[in-house]
Amino acid sequence: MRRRSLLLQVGVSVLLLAFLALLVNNLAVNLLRTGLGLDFGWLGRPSGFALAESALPYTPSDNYLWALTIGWLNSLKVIAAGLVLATLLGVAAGAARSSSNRLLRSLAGGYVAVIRQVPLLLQLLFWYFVAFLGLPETPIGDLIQLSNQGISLLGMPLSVEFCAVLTGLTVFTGASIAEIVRGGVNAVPRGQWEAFRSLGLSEGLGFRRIVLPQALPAILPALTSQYLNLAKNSTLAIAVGYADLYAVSDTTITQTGRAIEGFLLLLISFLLLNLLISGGMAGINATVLGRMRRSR
Amino acid sequence: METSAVRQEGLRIWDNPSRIVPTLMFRTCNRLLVGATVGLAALVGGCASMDGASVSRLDLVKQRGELLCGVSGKIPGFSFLSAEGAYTGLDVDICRAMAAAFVGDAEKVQYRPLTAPERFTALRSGEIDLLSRNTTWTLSRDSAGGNGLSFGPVVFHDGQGLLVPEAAGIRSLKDLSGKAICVGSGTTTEQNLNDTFAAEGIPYTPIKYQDLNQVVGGYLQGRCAAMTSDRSQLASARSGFADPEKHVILADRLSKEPLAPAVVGGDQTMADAMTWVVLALIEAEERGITQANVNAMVEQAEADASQTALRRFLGIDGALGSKLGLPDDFVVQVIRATGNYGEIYDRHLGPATPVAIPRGANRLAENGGLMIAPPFT
Amino acid sequence: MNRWLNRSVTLVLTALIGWGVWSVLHWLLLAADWQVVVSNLPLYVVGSYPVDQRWRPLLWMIALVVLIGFTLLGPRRGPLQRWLPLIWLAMAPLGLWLVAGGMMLEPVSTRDWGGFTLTLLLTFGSGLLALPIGVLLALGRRSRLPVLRLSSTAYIELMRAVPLIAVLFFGQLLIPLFLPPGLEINRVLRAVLAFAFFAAAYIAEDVRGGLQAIPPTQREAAAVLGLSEWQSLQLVVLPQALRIALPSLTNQAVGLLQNTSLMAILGLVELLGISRSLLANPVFIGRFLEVYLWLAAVYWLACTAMALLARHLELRLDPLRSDR
Amino acid sequence: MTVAIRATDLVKSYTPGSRALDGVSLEVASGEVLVVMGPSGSGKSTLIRTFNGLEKLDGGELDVLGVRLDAAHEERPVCEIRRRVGMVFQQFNLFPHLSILDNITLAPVKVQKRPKVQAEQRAIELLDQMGIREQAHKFPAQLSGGQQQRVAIARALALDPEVMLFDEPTSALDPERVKEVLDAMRQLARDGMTMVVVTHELGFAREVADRVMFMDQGQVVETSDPASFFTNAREERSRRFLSQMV
Repeated sequence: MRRRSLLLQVGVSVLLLAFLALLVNNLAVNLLRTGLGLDFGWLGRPSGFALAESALPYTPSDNYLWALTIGWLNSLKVIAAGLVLATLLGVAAGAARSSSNRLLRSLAGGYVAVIRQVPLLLQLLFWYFVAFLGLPETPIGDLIQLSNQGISLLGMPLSVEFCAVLTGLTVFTGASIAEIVRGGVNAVPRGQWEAFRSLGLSEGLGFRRIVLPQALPAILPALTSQYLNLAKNSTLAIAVGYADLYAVSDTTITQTGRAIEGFLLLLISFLLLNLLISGGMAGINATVLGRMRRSR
Repeated sequence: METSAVRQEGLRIWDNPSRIVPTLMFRTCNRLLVGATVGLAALVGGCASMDGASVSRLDLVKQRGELLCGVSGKIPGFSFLSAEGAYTGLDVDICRAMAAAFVGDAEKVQYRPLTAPERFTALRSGEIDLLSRNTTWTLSRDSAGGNGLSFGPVVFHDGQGLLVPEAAGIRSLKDLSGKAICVGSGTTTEQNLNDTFAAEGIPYTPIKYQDLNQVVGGYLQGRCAAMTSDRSQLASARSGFADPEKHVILADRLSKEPLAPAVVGGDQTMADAMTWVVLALIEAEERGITQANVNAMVEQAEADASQTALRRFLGIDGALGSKLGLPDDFVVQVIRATGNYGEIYDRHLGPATPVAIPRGANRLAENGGLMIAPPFT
Repeated sequence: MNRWLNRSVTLVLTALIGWGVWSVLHWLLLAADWQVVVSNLPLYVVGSYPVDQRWRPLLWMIALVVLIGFTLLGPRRGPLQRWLPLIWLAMAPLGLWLVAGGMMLEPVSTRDWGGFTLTLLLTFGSGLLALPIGVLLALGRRSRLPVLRLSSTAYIELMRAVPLIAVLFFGQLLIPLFLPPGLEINRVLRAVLAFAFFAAAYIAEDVRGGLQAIPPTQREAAAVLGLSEWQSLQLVVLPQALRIALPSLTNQAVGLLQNTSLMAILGLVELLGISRSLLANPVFIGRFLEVYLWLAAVYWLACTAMALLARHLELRLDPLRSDR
Repeated sequence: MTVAIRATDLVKSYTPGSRALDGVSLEVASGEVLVVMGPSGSGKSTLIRTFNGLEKLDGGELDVLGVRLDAAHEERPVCEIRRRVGMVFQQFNLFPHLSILDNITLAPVKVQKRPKVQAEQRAIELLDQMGIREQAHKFPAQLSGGQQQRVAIARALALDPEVMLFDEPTSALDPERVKEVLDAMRQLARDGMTMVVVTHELGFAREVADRVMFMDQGQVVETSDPASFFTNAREERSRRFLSQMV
């Protein structure tokens, strides 16, 4: 039996390796045919394209590597903001679904039911072309100014593209988070609600201090995968003209014709992003669980 | 040796089940061959050197009996999906002319709607045989060290312009300083915009979209102070606005945009065939050969041995087609299918169409334009 | 005091909802122009499918609607109910045959496929392909053999780290570079493959969750009855694991349907793609809201129908809500 | 008298240094009922699980119905043994997704390749014998624990085993359900089935067992007939165990 499993493993490895070798060989043949080998030298050449927004100084005479870095930072910006806002919205909507106010409850239910059944890409297009580009010029006080040229919050200017992607990701992911929160909250025994009510705590306070902490261990792992989804979904920004990592990679690949190299860089960047998020969440998870254990 | 035999026979899976049945045995053998060959190649590893260049894409097209043509599908007048669900336009007719010459039937074309960013990769990867998609002929795209394509003759001379709302009071580039400009990403348009504004030292914000449709959407929704594209496309887009007269194209010309079809580089046979099909369209217009009179012209030339140049052009003498790897009468096939260049232009961009772009630089050289064909001898 | 808070929340929400309903009505009645939807209805449904053959995808879709209605609203028991799963499975090849042609029907090339038909075909095709691959990957990840386990795990984790659009980009533009010269895989098929290989990684994790929920004693019980390892997997473990995984598999299926819209970015004219083409038509310029609302309604209906069907299946597989 | 099971010096250890089975030797004659008793963790469950290969041996030698098993055994003899030895678990381990009838016919149809109709006929007979014929088309979750355990016995009997192993068959049952299962086992013993039963039911052991074996810490402490074991156990450990049980 041991011999058979060994044989099987050798067979599988040989097949896998042969398959990979076949692919790589085909790639080599095809690249040779078009006269191009793998090469990353172009990364140092000036990109020649401008970007609408960049967190760090960037001009078209900067090289491709820097352009990609700016794209990565833009992605990071919208992901980070999206994580925070989607969490807030999701927890609020999840809490609203267990609220005692029927109207609030059904409103939250409707939000989840509609948003989760419509493709994100369509929602992004809606937010951008209909909602944000349809904004009339409306200064609300000195601190907030809305227009379809951009939005200024407390003196901080935000492009409408950024706002559309952020809104789309927040609303879409928020609905999923609301479901997770509701599931976690439902797992907390009803007796806990009765207990804090009998102590005279208000609904909101009881939810925040009693129910949510107990629901967290069930919520956190699912939340991590939603965060990763949000990061992956941010690549749809290309559809509304936001210069994220995927959009910049796409432009780079077209201009240089370096599809394989560009794709590899994209993969590596995303693996990095994933590690960042899962690592962060693992940290939070450990802290939360640790605190729970200590308090017990 | 086996490998080249295999490569000529393009195996197409699932596309057309009815074609699979009769050739099933042949295909199975071939598949085995492919399997054996690539298996061997895999064993040899990266050392395998294959002379892929020896087989032209043209042979593959002929064998397949169908041309895979990349178009935009979203530009009225050039390639556009009509309400009947068929592609029409100048770029589409170029594909049809090619198919008429290559496989003898202008309808044997598979159109692949491509976005600007994906078009070269599609060509390079073999996803399409020929690109006929408002593509500007540039050095880096044409060269082996760049995108590695081969361009054919120009089918439309264009230039990049800027469309602005008249009411905005923008009269020159300087007025656009610091403003947002809507532009399609991955296009030369984007680079020209950058080159021009950088040279003039005018700051601006590019708002990049994937296709012209969204550029127009963004512009009309007021996201940008101006939109930029080839002037033909600006005119074509403006023709659809509710109030075309309220938008003006600035006099500044950001670039020259010679639009031309392209094939993958390093394939002389394919490139030559493409080049001379386009030239035949122009030559036919010079000679006054049209879709309506081409049959009569052939009869007339066959009867009159003194019409030597015409007889060569129509493939009665000289076997010019064979030199390109095409049928000798390819010109006749092409004109029957699409008419000459002037006819194609009028059909899609002429005064009777909604787009209505004056012919300008696209007139024949003898009428003061830039269109001219070298001799068919 | 709590009641006051409750009442004021209700009041504010009522005002908000009233305002929302009023402005929507206002727009619907006065500003909306549904010409862009009405006059292009066939294009949304079948894309650029040949006009004289349009009855084929339409027939398929009508059959689907009838089947959905029958499944959800039909009698609970009866001779037809027993065949329902088989009829459902047969819908995919039936659709492929009707749309692609061949065998007595005139063949229609994939370039002419489009609209909602293409959306459904992409969903069906990749879903059916992804499920077995996903199950195999899940089994591989739980295998005792290190090679199988490690390669499955590596595949699953890599796929799950990558955005779908990148996988689709790979499928559309890079796969040809990895094929032997001369071998071409059709574009729609490449999209189906890309979706299937992507979804398989997620399905594998859901199935693995189901497998983990089966107590090892079930395998023991099967073993002492003399069932081979394969039989025990096939007859005892997998049926239970898949039933447990069904709710999450439903989410994957709904996600798959929604994600087919990404092909619009990569140039296939499925439902969203065809709409973007239509919006480029000068006649309909700027009619974003009408088109997007219409699409949202279609996607919502399709996804909801799918979720309902899955819920129905769940109840049928579990008529007693029995549990260990 | 033929020997159904002969064990010689069985050794099994899960963690290095501690032995779940520490040199166990025994013989079970054909048609005999052997009851194995002992405190929890004494190795009695492990012992009978080695009899059909659910636990692999680390040492010693087993002969089950003429088939040899030892530490280096291959897959094939285990299959042979499992086909001829039935087993009933503490937690019933019915298949929740199959009806009672399907639970019983699964192995006869899939393993022994019997015709479905014949297997169902036999299943109904067995259910009848267990007194739960009317439950045939229900699902396990709809049955009480006692009923489920009787289904499990019927499921094992459907393969016509020569030996039946019972691993604490009544420990998971409500007290009022224990009797119905024990009655079924009693009937089985009366019919001459070779049985090895791990149980804490003293009454059952006293009444049905031919011999009682007492185990502690992976070793056989003593084996004797039930009458002398319960009234006059030889070993101090057995006596202490019995005094705690009563």
